[in-house]
Amino acid sequence: MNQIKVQTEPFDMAAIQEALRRSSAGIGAVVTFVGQMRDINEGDAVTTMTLEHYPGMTEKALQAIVDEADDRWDLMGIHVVHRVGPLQPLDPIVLVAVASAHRGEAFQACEFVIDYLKTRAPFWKKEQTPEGERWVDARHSDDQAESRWKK
Amino acid sequence: MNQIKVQTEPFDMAAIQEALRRSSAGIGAVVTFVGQMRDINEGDAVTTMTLEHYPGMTEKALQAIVDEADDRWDLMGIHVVHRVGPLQPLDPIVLVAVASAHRGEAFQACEFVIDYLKTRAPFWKKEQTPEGERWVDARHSDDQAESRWKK
Amino acid sequence: MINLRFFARLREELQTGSETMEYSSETQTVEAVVAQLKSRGGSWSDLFGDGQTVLVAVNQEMCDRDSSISDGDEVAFFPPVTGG
Amino acid sequence: MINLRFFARLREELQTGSETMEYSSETQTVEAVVAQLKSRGGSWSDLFGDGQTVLVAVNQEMCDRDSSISDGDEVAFFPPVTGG
Repeated sequence: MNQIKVQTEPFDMAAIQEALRRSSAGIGAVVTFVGQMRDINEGDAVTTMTLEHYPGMTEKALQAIVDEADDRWDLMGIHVVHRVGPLQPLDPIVLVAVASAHRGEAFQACEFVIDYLKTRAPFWKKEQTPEGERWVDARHSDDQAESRWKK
Repeated sequence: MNQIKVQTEPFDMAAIQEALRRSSAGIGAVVTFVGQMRDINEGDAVTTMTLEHYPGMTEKALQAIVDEADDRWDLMGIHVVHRVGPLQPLDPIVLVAVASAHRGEAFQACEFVIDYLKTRAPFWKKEQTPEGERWVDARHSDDQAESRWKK
Repeated sequence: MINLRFFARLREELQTGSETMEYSSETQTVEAVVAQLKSRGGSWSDLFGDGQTVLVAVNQEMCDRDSSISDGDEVAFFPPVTGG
Repeated sequence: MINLRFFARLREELQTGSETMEYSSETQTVEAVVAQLKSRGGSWSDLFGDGQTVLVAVNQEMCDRDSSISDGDEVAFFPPVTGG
């Protein structure tokens, strides 16, 4: 089954992957993406980051992305967890884990979900650097990554 | 740093991923593939599987694949673990974890490593089914997956 | 009545996260609401002005500028997203 | 002397995992060694016969049939791999 969570507290990557991969002995492949906070961005040191989101819409947007992945590929479970609030370098920000009978579909669906999340789910990052706070700008490369999946 | 292991005992997926992702605060993405034993193959129930390999060559072949991934993409660590010996359904067989500053490279390199492993690393699966033992046949789809990466 | 919401950089620069607006013949499309907000001057006209990328969601679904708005809708404005 | 090794289905059907073979003018390429093995008849000619896919590694690196072999080399034969 699919699972979507948006939470302030850290998540247990191992427990999520273990629950997903053990959910069926028909699963042959689990592909997991973990995005974590880097201590540098655009060349500047980043000491803390704060993630804002749009409660209610966030969950709906993630659900729509997960549903579309399920439509496009033959999958056996998708788990998405995204943190909000304050984060430190090395903190995991997001996890996308996809199970399937075969690896090709799990790889594609996992990359699809994170590519769509990056452009369609209402999260915003604000970085604290030694020079002060700043909102992170959207990346052109994320738009390109999303557009690869347009049918 | 890169790490390659071939072992009879189960591996600790969480510990491997955690060590990899914590190895640098410059890592922004970790993509992990886990292949696990299915209880069904080619329509038949499979109760046990035994993985044979070619000690010595296996490690060299995996090292060559990992080195090539490092040449092709800008990565921050690749961990590969593959089990040999007897396995049960739901047992993880192989783990490939790749860290990078950005997700695109981690996804590509992870899929590349498992695609090459599937056609170039000397492992052989033998399945025990209710009808007896049988060696698993190589899949044409694995050759196709490998050929996508030819330059 | 429609419920307006502002997030991230917009929320900060407009110094408000939400407000209500009378539902009228002037608020029946996203474009019309944006025109009203822009006419307030100051940060409002800067942030909703030409060349600014402001995304819109109506009832928590991404929408275009020509999307229509009904009485009671929640209309949210925010910058391009940067999660993940 | 060259060291031959057999894996998986080959090892089982040939009922041996390894043997040594005199290094001679008849063992200087993979193709020549295969010809010798095939000439033994029985399972040998079946497994190394036409239409069989047998992979070869010389000193633990994948090789072609026309690869040359030196005295002391390890020459391994096995079916297409199925790990992962």
